[in-house]
Amino acid sequence: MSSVAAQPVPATPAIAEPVLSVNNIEVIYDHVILVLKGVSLTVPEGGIVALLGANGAGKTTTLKAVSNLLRAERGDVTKGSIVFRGERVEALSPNQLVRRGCIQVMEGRHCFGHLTVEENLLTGAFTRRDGAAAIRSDLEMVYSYFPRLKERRQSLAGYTSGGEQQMCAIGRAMMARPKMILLDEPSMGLAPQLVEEIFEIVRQLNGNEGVSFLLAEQNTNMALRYAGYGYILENGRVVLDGDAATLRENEDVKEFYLGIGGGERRSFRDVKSYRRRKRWLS
Amino acid sequence: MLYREAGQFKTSYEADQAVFPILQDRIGVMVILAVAVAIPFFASNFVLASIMIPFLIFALATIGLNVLTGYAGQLSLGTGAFMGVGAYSCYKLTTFFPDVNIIVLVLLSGLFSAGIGMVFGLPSLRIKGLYLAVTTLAAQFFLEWCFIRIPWLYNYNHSGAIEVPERTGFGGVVLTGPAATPFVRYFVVLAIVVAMTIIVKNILRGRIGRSWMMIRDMDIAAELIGVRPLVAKLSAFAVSSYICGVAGAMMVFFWLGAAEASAFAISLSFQILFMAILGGLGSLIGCFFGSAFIWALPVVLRLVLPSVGIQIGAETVEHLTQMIIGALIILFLIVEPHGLARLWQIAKEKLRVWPFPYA
Amino acid sequence: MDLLYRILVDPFVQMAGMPDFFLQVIWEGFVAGVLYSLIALGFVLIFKASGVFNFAQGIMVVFAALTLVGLHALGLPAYVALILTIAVMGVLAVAVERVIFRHLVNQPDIILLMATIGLTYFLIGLGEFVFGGNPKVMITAQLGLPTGSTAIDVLGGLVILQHIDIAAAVIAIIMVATLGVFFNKTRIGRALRAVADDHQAALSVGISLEQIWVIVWFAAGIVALATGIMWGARSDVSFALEIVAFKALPVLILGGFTSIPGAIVGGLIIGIGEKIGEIYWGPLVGGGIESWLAYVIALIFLLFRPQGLFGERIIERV
Amino acid sequence: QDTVYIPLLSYRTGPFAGSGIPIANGMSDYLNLLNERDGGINGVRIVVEECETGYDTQKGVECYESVKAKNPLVINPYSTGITLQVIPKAAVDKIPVLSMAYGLSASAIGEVFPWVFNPPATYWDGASAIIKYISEREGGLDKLSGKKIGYIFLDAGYGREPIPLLEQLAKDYGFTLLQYPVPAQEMQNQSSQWLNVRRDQPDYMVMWGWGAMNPTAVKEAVKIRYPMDKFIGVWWSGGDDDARAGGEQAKGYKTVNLQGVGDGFQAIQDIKKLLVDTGKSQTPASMLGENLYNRGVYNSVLMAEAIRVAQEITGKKVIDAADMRIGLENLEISEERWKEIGLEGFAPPIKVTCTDHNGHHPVYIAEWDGQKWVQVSEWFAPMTDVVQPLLEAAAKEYVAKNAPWPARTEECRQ
Amino acid sequence: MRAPSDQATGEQLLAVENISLSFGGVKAIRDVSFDIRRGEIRAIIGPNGAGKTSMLNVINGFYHPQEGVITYRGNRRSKMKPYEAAMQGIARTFQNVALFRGMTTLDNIMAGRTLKMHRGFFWQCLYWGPAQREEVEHRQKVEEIIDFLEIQAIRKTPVGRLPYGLQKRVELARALAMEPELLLLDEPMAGMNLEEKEDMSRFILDVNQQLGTTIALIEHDMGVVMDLSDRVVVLDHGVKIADGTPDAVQSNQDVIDAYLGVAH
Ligand SMILES: Nc1ncnc2c1ncn2[C@@H]1O[C@H](COP(=O)(O)OP(=O)(O)OP(=O)(O)O)[C@@H](O)[C@H]1O
Ligand SMILES: Nc1ncnc2c1ncn2[C@@H]1O[C@H](COP(=O)(O)OP(=O)(O)OP(=O)(O)O)[C@@H](O)[C@H]1O
Ligand SMILES: [Mg+2]
Ligand SMILES: [Mg+2]
Repeated sequence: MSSVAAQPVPATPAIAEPVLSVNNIEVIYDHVILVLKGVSLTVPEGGIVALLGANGAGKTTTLKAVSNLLRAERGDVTKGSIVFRGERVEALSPNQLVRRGCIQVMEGRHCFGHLTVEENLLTGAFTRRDGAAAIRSDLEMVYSYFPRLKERRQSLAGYTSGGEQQMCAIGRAMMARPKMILLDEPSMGLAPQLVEEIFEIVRQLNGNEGVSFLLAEQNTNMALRYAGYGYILENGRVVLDGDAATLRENEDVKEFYLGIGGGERRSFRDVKSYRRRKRWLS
Repeated sequence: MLYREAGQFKTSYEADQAVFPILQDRIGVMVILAVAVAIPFFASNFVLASIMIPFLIFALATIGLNVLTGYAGQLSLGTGAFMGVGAYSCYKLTTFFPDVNIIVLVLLSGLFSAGIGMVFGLPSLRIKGLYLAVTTLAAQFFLEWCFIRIPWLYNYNHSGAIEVPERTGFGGVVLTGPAATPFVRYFVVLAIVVAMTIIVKNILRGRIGRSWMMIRDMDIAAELIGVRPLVAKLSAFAVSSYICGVAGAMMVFFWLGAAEASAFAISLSFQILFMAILGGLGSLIGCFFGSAFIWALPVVLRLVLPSVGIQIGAETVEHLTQMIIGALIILFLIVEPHGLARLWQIAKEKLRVWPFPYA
Repeated sequence: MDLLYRILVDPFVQMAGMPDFFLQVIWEGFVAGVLYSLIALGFVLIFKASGVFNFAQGIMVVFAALTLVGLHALGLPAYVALILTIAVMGVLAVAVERVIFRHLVNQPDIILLMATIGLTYFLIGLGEFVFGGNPKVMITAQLGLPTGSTAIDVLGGLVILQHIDIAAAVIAIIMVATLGVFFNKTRIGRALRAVADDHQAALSVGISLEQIWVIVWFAAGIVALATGIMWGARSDVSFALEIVAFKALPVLILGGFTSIPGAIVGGLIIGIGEKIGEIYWGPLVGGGIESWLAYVIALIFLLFRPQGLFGERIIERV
Repeated sequence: QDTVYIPLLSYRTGPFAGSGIPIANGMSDYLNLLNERDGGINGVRIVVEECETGYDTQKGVECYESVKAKNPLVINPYSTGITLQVIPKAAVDKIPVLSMAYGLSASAIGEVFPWVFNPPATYWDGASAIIKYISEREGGLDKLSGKKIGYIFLDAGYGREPIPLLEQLAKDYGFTLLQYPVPAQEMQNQSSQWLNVRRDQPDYMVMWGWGAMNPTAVKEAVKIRYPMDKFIGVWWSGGDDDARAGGEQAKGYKTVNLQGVGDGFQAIQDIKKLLVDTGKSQTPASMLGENLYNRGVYNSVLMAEAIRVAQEITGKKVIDAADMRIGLENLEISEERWKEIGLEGFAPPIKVTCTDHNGHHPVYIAEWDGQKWVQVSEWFAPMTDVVQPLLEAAAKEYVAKNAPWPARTEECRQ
Repeated sequence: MRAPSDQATGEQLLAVENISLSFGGVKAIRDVSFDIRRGEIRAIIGPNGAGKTSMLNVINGFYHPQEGVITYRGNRRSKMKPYEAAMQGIARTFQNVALFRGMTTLDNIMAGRTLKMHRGFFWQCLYWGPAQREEVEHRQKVEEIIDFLEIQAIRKTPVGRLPYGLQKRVELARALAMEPELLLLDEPMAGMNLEEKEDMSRFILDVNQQLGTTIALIEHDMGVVMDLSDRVVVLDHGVKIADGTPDAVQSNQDVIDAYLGVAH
């Protein structure tokens, strides 16, 4: 497995002024289901931070807590604080947050099915006030990243294929020209070639425009290649964090998330019996 | 600490699939049934005749609608008319078979509305969601028109209404008609409602009920799994209309005593729909909650309001009642959007984890 | 045979035999259709913006008309009363968003429907409490709306056109045109459709549901006021008007729940269709078939286009 | 103090409130007047309590059940639907039902319906009176032949009830009856019906409407330029608001009427002085004397007089429902009595008997002059000879269909 | 582990010939033919929008191709209703999870057994007796599947509340409950991390080997595809561009250009 040698951005979250810091938050759904049990993390200005963890660990919940979409799911941040660019944001509405430059790409695509692909992209520019020309040129930019979208621009998003919808959702967020993007599983359902491209786009936006990313991702391999810093979430708690490089060297991470325990990549066929999951917390 | 399932192990799938697998729930249901049976011995005739009997009948109609809308996902605004079909067929049956026990006739009359329900259910194969409302609305208004325009249905009465004749059964007990006591009528209604609820519950937890819910949740996937949409939807229409028909017959025979076509107008359809939604779509216990909320609460409010406040006019009581009900509906939805049944469930979950606030 | 003749031939013979009357029937159907469209328009606005069927639209019509008449009865000049009524509808819009919808973001449609039912109960109670249940006369003349009628001599007979009906048609067309442009050509329009599709995703791209909802409820309030004035001028201003709102259902279903032009076209088809049906075929079964004819017409159209004439396609994909 | 309890099943809310409010006001005002002015009837105060039905049968039945427990003297359902429901119960619960000029026409037959009263006239009387009036205008019953009479009605039991009689008369006198049913939910949307009227050009229009149907019909008639003076409504289509909605052009619209209109009567003036001006009534001063308001007063007069008669016959001061029935069966209001109670010329003498619970009293035709109703005909009797056999047949039919209908056991006390 | 060459001799279970499918102007599939043999794991790969999901939809009757024939178990057909496909033993999972959200995990899986249950309406009303016996019988089968997929803990949880990965697993369980002959899996591992993918792979292999179920698999993780599948068909823009063993496909230049980007 060859890899594009990605130089991790040297991350020093303690020094750089964090663009986002989440302090010890607790999230409860439906008044009874406690999901996050004290999660803290910081995203430095211009950084890419990966949020890793198994299904149900609470990655999506964390992102939604930041973007304030939780309330729409009858979830509540009951403890802790969230600071975005020096401002407490728990009380803001999602739309105020978008205006301040923080946008989320939701898991599971969530395209507007009855709008065409192009209209979907344009809704991303809803909060922008910098004129039609600028929006037009950004639209072209998105199309240049995702030529497939250009081909399908006039079809209803509801009829496009899974991958096309995923591109549409990411493109839509880019249209907002955000300072920070919360990306929830961007690689899901995308062809391998595109996965690489998406991460390249992430890097470009990050490098050229200084956009920060908080990225929940199952494809640990990819995520740790592009991110500067990573947090591993389990059962609603951060169980491990560190520089991407350090994490990649961590034996447990290798074993469970990278699949290269014992130095060699395992074949999926050879995984004989179901292993008991080793956990940092039981 | 009272509501704990800890320590209650189920050793067979039969036990696990019981309607109330938890002991406390079984006790609760027994208590409710006992209270239901005991009520007539304490309550006044007014409470029986104007609160309990209509409450039970509406609950049954709501169950009927819930089968169609809550479980099979087919929106219906024609409940009132289907109830009407039950009532008018029961009326005709009593004229044709004056000697048959009225309860048998009430149960038979549901078959007619089941048949008519299926006819109006046919377009549901092609038309979905809110758009389906048009077929049921067509049913509603067309049937209502028939109730007025086909004098044969009301035996050519000049009043244009159907009137409940006196019928006795079980060794001379007066079951219907003005001479039937609320006491007797209540027990008949209670028995029918309980029996029908059990039957519906049985259907719902088996293959047929599951196929309805599959169609509701994701009709495409259901079809790919092997559910025939035609069979599933029409059976839902049939069962639902049957229950509504029986409820309609009971409404006239055990409660109102006489009815014009306007008794089955669209407002009745909406009333039942409100009960179903507010109680919680897709929940049987919710039907009872919804019926209690929309029927019984206003009655109680109308009684209570004048006695607490200063003397106010009857219409002001009505206005206040409406405003209170409206506000309560909104309040409940904000607290728990999925209806009273869900609120109940959350309360139970809270009890389960008590004294901790969450699990 | 005779029956077939009466169904298939006779009505057309009648139409041809009295062309002036036929024209009048069409006109009446047109007017009724325009009025249906006005009601349906209010529903469409809110449906477009939240995917919710606003059960309270009917009572909003009554409420708006009553406020207008009530304020005028207090001695205010008609136009001042009109402006104040618009303000009241604005307040209602804000209140509805603040008190109800803000708390119900991302809930299933049926829940939002139920909330509007709650609102209906509340407004009926409040309206009757404040204004009383007795019917009132619409202040048609004071508002400068035309009264009286013109008889046109065509096709060997008279066709009577009510001035108020002409005014209603003009107002409805202006309203549909403005709203159509506003909602289709501005970015708000796109946002609306986005909201109707997926609340949460709309939130995630920064669309402010609060703002959108206030706008559409306000617009629906104004449409309700216009509807109230026109229907009030036709009969009277009373809570019975609420029943008329049901007529919007077949119109909406036929036109498609999300389409402003659909509301107009649907209204006209239903209006004209049911008049022709009632006048020429109704007598065969003793008349009064108008009550269900509209639904049957809508049903027939739906069998061919399950999403209504202009409705958005129902997306079926796995 | 001694009291008797009279519930009023009123409706000041809902689609029929327009007709319901003036009636409710009239009914309660007159009873309260008796309390205020005379200290009740022979010293017995009347406790008046309204129960809001919204013209809805479900609520109506609920109201009935709730007032039943408080020993009411009599039930006034004020809705045909509710009346039909309480009729069978009346005999069982032993509470008389007073459905004044509405409800089940056949309940005029006292032998069959000992507990139900519907004075002063039945719908069939009304319909026959209208036909009689038309024939007089045309110059005799024989002139009706070949005429077209349109009948526009609320498509419900209420509106359909007169049809058999009208059909019978059409057959007898050779006129054509054209029917225009208005479905309840189309009450405010009658353009098709009136288009049909325009096409058929009936010589006269007769209306059986209620609530919001009335003003709409009047407006539509104006719209198609139907000659208003040939448009005649039943007494329930004669609300002041109903006609007023038609504006100037509604002038000439007629209604068959049961009682006098206007606030010129002494009793009405008393109400104004003692109740309205002192704020003890909900009635706005402008509504006093309106047709439906006076109808409500009439309704209460019937009850009050029946109480008085019952007190006389039974010798009790505080009577009960059974006594009230006796009172109603012996109800008689002579010309002098009308005068005594301050309602001279309000209505013709009234007499109800054990066999005839209605009386088929005379009626008159009132015409809207743009502001108010004015009497345009003498009081005249309906065609009782046609109506009576029909009523008897209907009552017989009712008994047959509702077998086992209890035979009358109540003796006829005088 | 069986050698791929064994598979080549397997009997043909399903063959699609010259299938073309278009939606208005969009040509989703153009003239594609391939076959699936009994007992094999057949992967379908291709870039986004290539027409993979549409192909599965054609196979189980949800889409009706404008052209082409499908032969299943030796019977040729062009058009059929989805439930007929289900009756003939074709089950599938969906790319966008299509669970019955209002039902519990257990009910969802029991739903898969709908076709295998036969008690009539009357017995269902009564429940006690035959209907209950049938229900318990099938419950046992379902429990086996639940054990197999290790989802015991969420048996009674409404599926709407489950995290994505578990939903996918429940979906697989539901498809397995149908005891299909041919199992169509549409991106069963999307949104899973490595560990979970390993588990899922294991399940798929077990189903294939222990139950002998034939599997058609769409997946974007090339590691999974290469390791699990016996043969791979590659679609691009609705056209078949390659068909063969994983290794052959992986080194095919067209495939690399269109799909893989860089050689993996
Ligand atoms: N709306 C909700 N109501 C109740 N519980 C919820 C809700 N949404 C999520 N949960 C629960 O919260 C926990 C965390 O879910 P979350 O979606 O954040 O996980 P995740 O890490 O994003 O998983 P995945 O990788 O599968 O996307 C899960 O156990 C889930 O069951
Ligand atoms: N019902 C439909 N109406 C219109 N276009 C459709 C429909 N179904 C699929 N398409 C189009 O057909 C093409 C193939 O779609 P399909 O879902 O089969 O792709 P896919 O190969 O599964 O892609 P992915 O890997 O992204 O899921 C896409 O461009 C899609 O937009
Ligand atoms: Mg997630
Ligand atoms: Mg796909």
